[in-house]
Amino acid sequence: MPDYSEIEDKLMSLPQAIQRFVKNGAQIALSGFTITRNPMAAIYEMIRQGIKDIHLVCHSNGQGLDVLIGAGCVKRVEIAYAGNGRYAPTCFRFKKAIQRGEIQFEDYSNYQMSLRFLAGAQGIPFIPTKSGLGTDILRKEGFPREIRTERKVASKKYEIIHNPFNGENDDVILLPALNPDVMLLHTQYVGEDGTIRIKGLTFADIEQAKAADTVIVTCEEIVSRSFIRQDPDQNSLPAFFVDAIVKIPHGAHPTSCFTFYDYDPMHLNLYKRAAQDDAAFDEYLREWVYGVSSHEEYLEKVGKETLSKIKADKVLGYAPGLDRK
Amino acid sequence: MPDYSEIEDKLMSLPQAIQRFVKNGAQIALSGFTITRNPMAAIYEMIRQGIKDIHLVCHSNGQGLDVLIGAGCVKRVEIAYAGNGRYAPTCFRFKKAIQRGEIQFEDYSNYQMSLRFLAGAQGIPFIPTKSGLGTDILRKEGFPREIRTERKVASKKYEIIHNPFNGENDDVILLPALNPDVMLLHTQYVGEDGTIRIKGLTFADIEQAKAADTVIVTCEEIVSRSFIRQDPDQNSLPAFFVDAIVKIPHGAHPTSCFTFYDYDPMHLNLYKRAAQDDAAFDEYLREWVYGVSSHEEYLEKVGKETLSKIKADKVLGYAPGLDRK
Amino acid sequence: MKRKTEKAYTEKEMMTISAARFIKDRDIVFAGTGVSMLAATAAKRIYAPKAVVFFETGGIDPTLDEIPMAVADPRVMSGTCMNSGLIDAFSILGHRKFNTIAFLGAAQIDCYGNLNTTAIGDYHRPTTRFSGSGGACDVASLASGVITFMQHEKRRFVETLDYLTSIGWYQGGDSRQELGFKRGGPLAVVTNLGVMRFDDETRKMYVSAYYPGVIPQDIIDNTGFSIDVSRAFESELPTKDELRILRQEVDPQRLILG
Amino acid sequence: MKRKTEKAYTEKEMMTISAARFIKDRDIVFAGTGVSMLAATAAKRIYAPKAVVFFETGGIDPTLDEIPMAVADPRVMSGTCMNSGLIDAFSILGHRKFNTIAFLGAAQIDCYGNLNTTAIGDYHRPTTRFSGSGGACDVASLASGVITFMQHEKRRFVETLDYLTSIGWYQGGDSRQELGFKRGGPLAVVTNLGVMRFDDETRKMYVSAYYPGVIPQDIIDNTGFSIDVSRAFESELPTKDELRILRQEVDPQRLILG
Repeated sequence: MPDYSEIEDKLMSLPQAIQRFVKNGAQIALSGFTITRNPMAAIYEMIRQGIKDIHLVCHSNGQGLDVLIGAGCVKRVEIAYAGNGRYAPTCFRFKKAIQRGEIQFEDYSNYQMSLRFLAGAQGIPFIPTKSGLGTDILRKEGFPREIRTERKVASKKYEIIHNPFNGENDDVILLPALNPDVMLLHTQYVGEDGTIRIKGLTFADIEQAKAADTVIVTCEEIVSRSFIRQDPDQNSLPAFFVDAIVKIPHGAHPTSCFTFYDYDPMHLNLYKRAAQDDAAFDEYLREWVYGVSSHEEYLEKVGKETLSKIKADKVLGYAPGLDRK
Repeated sequence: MPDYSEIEDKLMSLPQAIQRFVKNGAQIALSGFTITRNPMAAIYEMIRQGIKDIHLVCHSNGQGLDVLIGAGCVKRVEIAYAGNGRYAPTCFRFKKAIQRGEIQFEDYSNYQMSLRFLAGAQGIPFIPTKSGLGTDILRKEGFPREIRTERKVASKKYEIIHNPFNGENDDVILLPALNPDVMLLHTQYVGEDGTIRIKGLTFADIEQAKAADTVIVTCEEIVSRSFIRQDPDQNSLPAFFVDAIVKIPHGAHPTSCFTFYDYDPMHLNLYKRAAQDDAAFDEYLREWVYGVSSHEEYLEKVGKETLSKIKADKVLGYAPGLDRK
Repeated sequence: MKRKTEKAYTEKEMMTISAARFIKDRDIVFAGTGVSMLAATAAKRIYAPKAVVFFETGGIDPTLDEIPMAVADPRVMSGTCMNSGLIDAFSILGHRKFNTIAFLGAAQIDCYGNLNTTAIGDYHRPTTRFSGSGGACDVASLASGVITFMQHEKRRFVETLDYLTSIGWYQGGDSRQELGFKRGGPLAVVTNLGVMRFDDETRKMYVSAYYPGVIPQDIIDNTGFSIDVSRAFESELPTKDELRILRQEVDPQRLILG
Repeated sequence: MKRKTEKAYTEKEMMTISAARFIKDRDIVFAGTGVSMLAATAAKRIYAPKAVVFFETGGIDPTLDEIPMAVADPRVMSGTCMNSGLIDAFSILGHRKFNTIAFLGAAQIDCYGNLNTTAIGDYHRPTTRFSGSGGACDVASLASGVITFMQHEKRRFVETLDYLTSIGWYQGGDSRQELGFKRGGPLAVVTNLGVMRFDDETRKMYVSAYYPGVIPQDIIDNTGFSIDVSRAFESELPTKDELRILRQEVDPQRLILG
């Protein structure tokens, strides 16, 4: 008999969580990487609720980022990589939006963005690195100067100083910390006590969650207190970092969720075709996002057959032999 | 049937490991914290081999630090805390050595030292923090100026700069990265493939190991490749960070090793009495360090009865009901 | 000096309970060893069930069925929601999202709650060397509030610290904020005589409460700087419940209560 | 243009094997998706059993029983020695202890091996926008050596990059070190025509090898800057073993080999 008394104030429906915590113009970080553990259910719900002017901060988001941009929810993005691996070397709606001048963008690298989240998580104002010296990532600024005074936008893209601990001329880049308004995290397990456990690669999810003002967690399963506490070494975040907990099985579809399900190649290819054409993409949104009232309804459209095809082998963590062409 | 072929070049005896990798004057970091997971077997072996002029870099080492200082192996120490909790509010040999002016010392805080190891691990030259502003940790320098040019000694204790991303006057401390010559790590498990798994709190062990030039690992058990790889999320370090692997059961005694054994209150109290008197301490060293040729012989002196008293409950991780007064 | 009267509780019990009474639900409590660990545990079991106790070593919300003898004690890793390390622990301590209350102890304290846990005498050649900051300097810099345990003696409550290890209200007034700290500062000092707090304007220490059997003059006599007693009142006695839980649940072996 | 002759192997197979031949035992190999993943896996199975393949996402030494389609593919987390995250992965990439060899791809490359994976045309309003750096800028800055895969075309081998995403030998000579990098730089560029390397002094690209069926002039004709072919020789054919392992063990489904 599950006991949710410890998290009763955090357990809520996805519409409630988005309504309560995600405002227009919010700076948002997304869990996962390209085709894995994107918080897709939460993203679809944000689109349905018509959240506008989002400021995305990403290292390498793929599917989630592209749908949000395509749906017109995004005003600006700080990003290292927008792609879906073999399913989209460059995310299609992202590509179009930038080529058409529809969004403001700022390029960083994956390490740079990860370090900026780490700085935000540790509460330090900036963090040094040498990665990027000599590149156009430093020479070319994406954001217009005039927005540098707006909230959540760093006053400078970076600063270069001499390493004060080294006599010789030794340049170091200082990168500004990131503290997003909201982080959307999809994970495998949440305990009855609110403890978060991420299985497989954590990417920069933990740094992002600690850096954020608000953390909304969607999960595959809510497990017993005794299960989650039986090996605390495996856990990723204590409950007090989390503001909302929503149970959404297959909440990352069509991206993968290690040990639960693989990415859905059929859907990613379907998306690939749709995303390259404006009308087809609008149709995609109408059918898969606006056309359904909930993720449960979305999954019914995906279909039991597909879900069983992508079901992961618990040991391997993926669906062996899945046709991924 | 164990297969050590993957780690044959790293598997060695403790005397071999210390001989090959620990030189006089080396800068050394120790695993663990106060009365837990100190690499005691390795420390005793360093004392037996007469390693001199060690430059210790610690956050909060206790037992290991104190024995090394007492044995006269340490020339200088950068440290946040020298104590054994209730068994020694301040480590006794450390206290005497400083009051007698026998060692060079530099005070930092635990967070500052941890951040310095993190910077070393990430290969960044320094790391910012606000922790310590206004304190004598900044105002008073322990190390004499003339040693600031020596290898592995930072050119400055710290530097203060204005946060370049903030218009208003906003001071930030920059701390120099640490890259010890050697890190001595005692852990519970090493896999046949050389993968390291630390159970329980990791303190700053992982940052220290990544920051170091050489990592010597002593472990309670060498486990099968399939065991260690069956849940990679739990592992702490890949094999390529490790230079020497030595299997030494009870290698942390008299400090604790989570899920294997508790700290040994009888021995810690015995040490406490000895450490407060020079002659008694010399006698302690003669009996427990010089008087034995190996850790196995040391453990025979400790005795089966004591070892069974401190044997940890696998679930709780410690020895319940142990008389710890 | 304070009158010896037969009491139904010990000094340590009174100190523990006085400190525990400061903890509110949902506080994130940073505990050290000794009395501070008792106070944190007692608070959670008596007044603040939703408070979370954590340690600088990275142990978060352990069951504490047995009292740890150090912050690295395996008991700090047992039954936790998470075992991490120092970098994680300090990211929690200073996190703007949380009200983090920390317990500290010290060898010396001044009238602004600045602490010395490093050395007595000359720093380079001290007459007495202590353990050093540990996490205390970080706690004092980053936590939302600090409660310090002290033995109330003139030599410990001093005009000028021999070494300032951990920042309090610095030089009083706004001087702490001017250093660059957006929050934090000492909340209270709990001693064997009573509870001291700090003036909202001057940030100077004053006597807030004296224990039953203590009179304000006892505190003045044992404080090395002038201290205001005009706002002092007598502390409430420990209740039966407070004592029962402290004795039966928190430290049944009396490892720290003695 | 290169003569079409019936070959016992495909262009992709030749590129994969040419790149894999650069990997030595104990190298720590940073792999991306596509051909680079094949090359890393092939190298480990053919020439360098003690090399370790890892990914910027934090997956270290996965079994790769199936080819990942992205560096975040669950196959990158399967059977690893450790699953961590980006911060960890990049601490390995740049670690002075290791010889880290990285495979990259790009839209444009210049004669010093600098790469563009960001945009063609004006950066703010590009005619073609690509994915961006991802970890490429970091790899190019921090790894011990970089091997880049390119389709050999004039529009990709250019005098001047539209955007410098990832640093190579910068402006040649010592200019890379003068920027502040103590190590690293491009080792080779593997294309569908041959293998280019960089002069030890000038750091300018030259043709090191051309594939059987290709002549040096083919490479000159398809390179947008002047390139030295005086040191070029014909590549060794892929051996039966190389092809067998690549086809039967590395990518039996031919997901990337096609």
